[in-house]
Amino acid sequence: MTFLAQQALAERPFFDILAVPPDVDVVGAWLIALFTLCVFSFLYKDNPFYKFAEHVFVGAGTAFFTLQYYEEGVLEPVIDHIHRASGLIDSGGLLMLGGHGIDPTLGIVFRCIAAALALMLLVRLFKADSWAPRWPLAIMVGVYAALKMTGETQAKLVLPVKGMLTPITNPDAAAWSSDWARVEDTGVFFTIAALVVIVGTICALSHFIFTYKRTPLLGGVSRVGVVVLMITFGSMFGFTVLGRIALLIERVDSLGTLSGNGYQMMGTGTGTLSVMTSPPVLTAVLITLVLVLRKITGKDAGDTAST
Amino acid sequence: MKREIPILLTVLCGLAITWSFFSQSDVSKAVNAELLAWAVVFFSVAFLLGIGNLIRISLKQISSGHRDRPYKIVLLVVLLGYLGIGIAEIHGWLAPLATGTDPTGQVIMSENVRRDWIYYRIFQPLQATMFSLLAFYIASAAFRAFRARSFEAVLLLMAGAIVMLGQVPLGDTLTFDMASRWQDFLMKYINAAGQRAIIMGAAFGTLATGLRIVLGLERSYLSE
Amino acid sequence: MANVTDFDRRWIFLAMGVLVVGLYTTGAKSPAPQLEYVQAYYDVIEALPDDSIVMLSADFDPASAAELLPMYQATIHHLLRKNIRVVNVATWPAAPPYTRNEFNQITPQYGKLYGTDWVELGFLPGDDVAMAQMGASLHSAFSTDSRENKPLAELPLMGELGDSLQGIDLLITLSAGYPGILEWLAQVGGRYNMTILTGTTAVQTSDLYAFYPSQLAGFIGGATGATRYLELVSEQTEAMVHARDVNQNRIMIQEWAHMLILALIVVGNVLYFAGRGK
Amino acid sequence: MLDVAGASEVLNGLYEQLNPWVDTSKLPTLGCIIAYAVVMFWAQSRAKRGVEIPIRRIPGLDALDEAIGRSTEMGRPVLYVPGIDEIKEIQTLYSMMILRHVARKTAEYGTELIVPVKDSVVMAFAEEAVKQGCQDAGQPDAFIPDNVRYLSNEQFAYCAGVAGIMNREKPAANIMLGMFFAESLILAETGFASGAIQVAGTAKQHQLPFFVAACDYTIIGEEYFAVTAYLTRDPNLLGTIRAADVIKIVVIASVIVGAALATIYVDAGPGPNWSTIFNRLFG
Repeated sequence: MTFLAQQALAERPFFDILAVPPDVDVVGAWLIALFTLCVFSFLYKDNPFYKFAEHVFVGAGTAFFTLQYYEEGVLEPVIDHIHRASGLIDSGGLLMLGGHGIDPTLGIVFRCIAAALALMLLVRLFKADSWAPRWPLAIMVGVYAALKMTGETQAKLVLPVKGMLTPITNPDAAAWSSDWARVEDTGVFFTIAALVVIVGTICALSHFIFTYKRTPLLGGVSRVGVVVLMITFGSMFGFTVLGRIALLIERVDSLGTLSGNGYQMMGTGTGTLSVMTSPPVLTAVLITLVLVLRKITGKDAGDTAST
Repeated sequence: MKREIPILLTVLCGLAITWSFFSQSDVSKAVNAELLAWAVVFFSVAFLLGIGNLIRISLKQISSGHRDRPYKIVLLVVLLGYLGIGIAEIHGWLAPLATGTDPTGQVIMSENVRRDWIYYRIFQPLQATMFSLLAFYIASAAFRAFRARSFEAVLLLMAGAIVMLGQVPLGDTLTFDMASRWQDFLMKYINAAGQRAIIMGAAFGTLATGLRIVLGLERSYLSE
Repeated sequence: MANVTDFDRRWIFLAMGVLVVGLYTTGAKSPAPQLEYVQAYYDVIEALPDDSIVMLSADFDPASAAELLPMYQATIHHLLRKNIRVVNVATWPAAPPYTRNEFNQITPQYGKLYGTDWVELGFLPGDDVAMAQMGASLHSAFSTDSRENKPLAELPLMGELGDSLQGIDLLITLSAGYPGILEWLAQVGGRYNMTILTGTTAVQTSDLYAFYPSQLAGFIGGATGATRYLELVSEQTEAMVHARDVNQNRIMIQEWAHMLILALIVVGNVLYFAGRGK
Repeated sequence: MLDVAGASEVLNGLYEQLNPWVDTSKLPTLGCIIAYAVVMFWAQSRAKRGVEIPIRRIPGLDALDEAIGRSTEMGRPVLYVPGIDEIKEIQTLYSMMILRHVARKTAEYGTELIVPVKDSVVMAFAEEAVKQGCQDAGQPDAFIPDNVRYLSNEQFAYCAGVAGIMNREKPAANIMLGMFFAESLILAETGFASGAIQVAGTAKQHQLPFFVAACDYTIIGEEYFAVTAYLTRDPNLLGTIRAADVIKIVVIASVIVGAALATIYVDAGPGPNWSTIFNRLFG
């Protein structure tokens, strides 16, 4: 192993705490290849490699998020805030709050109340059905509900309507162009497009009118609405394909950069030996071998097929 | 009292936030800012409670000799190990390391290097790969399940196809540069119309729930 | 094949895998299509005067970094080349490692100083609440910056900016879902009447047409949009040329993968209806 | 007859008056919220007094009964997937209401009902809903506790578990109602491949394309809430739906009027005209 390590060291640091992508250290390269391929092995069927990767993922993810919420959501708004406010008391400054300076002592008092209420949440750990956690919970729910109610009514209801109060004719554009490539710039096209948007929105909205009698008019309009909605879903569908495949390509790309670039155990460049001993390829071979062996020995009976 | 006080708190905070949305007064802005800061703290602490649950469940499965016992041990080791390192870094028990120098030649110290090392070598590849699996599932679903059985499905698949073609140069070449123009028309006009209807629908839902909560009529969140 | 649904899907997995890996090894490239909304995104930033202040929010995680990280890097290059000052924040807990890493790597290339040319306020929990709080009071939202743990007032840029978003000329969010662009529009865009740009995952892209251009000045959607933006930025920025090439190679793979999907849909339907015909 | 100048005078004066108290650019939002609230409470009180608020039939709803009937004929179970979100998600809560209705039907027909869940709290709610449904049908012993199953708390593990049920126990009907994420694609595909009749519904728009493409009937967006209201006749829900309908009609009218005015005054010079006045009403 020492020999292999030295081979790698020739080009890459074997372990470097400061190395960040795209130039990770050799240990990192092997970890990345291992975990990536463990997850891909799920495509064959649920298996110990995937289970391992999945549990590492849950563990690492939970730990990482916990650290983030602890540092930015508890230490900073409580400890750092109070610390800063007490600093302002000494310097006799005001604590800025919504563009409005307040007495820092007051700020400290407020934040201590918040901390106390936050502690009431923790009571749940010891007593499941305690009344205490309900107080902070109630405040949180109230704040969220009010924020979403006001903000989203304006941004998703009022402003989109306002955005549609535009003319359906464009006097500045030439009425029609014989040049097929420039049709989109003509006044006729502008009007058609504007009408499509307005009629389309009205029809789609009418499809979601439920509590009024289905007159032939409403029925017909809502039928057009279905067409509009289906084309909308279709475009989402197309874009979703675009997105999912992009994720896969990126993973392949990142594995590709690890097959070579000094991460391989032996050889250099694109020689067979060097490629075969590169993190992704070697790991893939090993995982495949183990899965094949499990199949032969019938040990994989417990795994559920991925289909 | 067990229910009245929380509901009172909800209504008061809800009204305060709503008021500050419409009002011009400095006081309302200050109250707004402070309440939001409170909500951030509660939000975070509530999240931290979740980890307690995870640990408890995992420990139970380990002690009860659950079939996945070894994996649960792995989970706990990773979780607690990462947590330990992170907390040590946050509180400076592990010294910050120099990550480089800025243009003035001043050394840049970072307290996150160990956390980021693990992040980039374990969490990042795992999460990215988990979601890249969907590329394969969408392919097999395309072959085995996406059927033009109804008028709706036909429309949907055709629109999807046009977008898939219109988004890439090859699709344009194959359709004599029509795909991207059709796509533009679908997206900019028809899709925009459909999206407005859907988004307004979502807004109505938020508005209804929000109103009921702010006015203290919705109490289901207090039940559990 | 009696019934298409009896077919073991893993052959399709294999086909997709072989296609992508095979094409990747060729290293061929395709340009991205012309996209009006990407041009709009680019033009809005181009139109900003020197020393404008932009708030750049990283609202994504590794699951969507494939699409959003290239946009994020290109946007940072674009802003710094234009001598625009950047306030960098995040509403997704898994974003800060990216923001730290990218800014540490890119700012020195432009000789930008921390505190005067850019600041890192880091992650703020609370989703919608976090956004609303940044709008309401930056100084109470972030007691300290996340790089040097100093009170904001001690950072020249934040001192100049003051407590409100009034001084911010433009908000850019790289948005992967909830919380993201829709929440920014609701909590900051409409409320403080702020100009917003966004780069989003492909999945979210079609939603944005409901807001463009009246509420959203421009956007970048998915990998194709990212590549198009990289093409625009790399015209001025040598450092982005390699990234552009990498992404054009991805577009080449992407377009054939689309063809595979389309072929699978067609063949699947033909076999299905043929089988039903019998 | 009020002329343009007069109208804009009045509007400006009004905004002047209100400005110290209210941010006038947000008045339309305030108006919208108040209008919605008024209609909602009015409709709710009427519904509570038993005044009939009609709800149009939703195709997906008939499909529910059809699907259950089919599995009864084939003597195979019905699979009900309540989405993967927690109970605090409103869609999950409504899914529980629909589950109760489905459980009643299956109990009446004597068909087995399998409910896999991803969240332990949802599990309790689901058990309660199924139990209730069986009692509604007068068949309390039709409730089989083992058929409400907690599979896993991990998205893809849960997904694999449900796929396993679809392949092994071959339910003749898959009903997927609630909040779905990326797994919707895999569930819909596996269900289709297993040859079951599939009814899906969610208000999560990004998952709808897959349901439409791979399921026999899909309940899209707001229809999901309408279905719940139709089944439960819950006055509060009826009220909110009626209120939304009223606002929609207002929106449609405003768009028509506004666009028409804007077109009429398209090359009108600066200064107020009916179009600008109308637009100001929207902030």
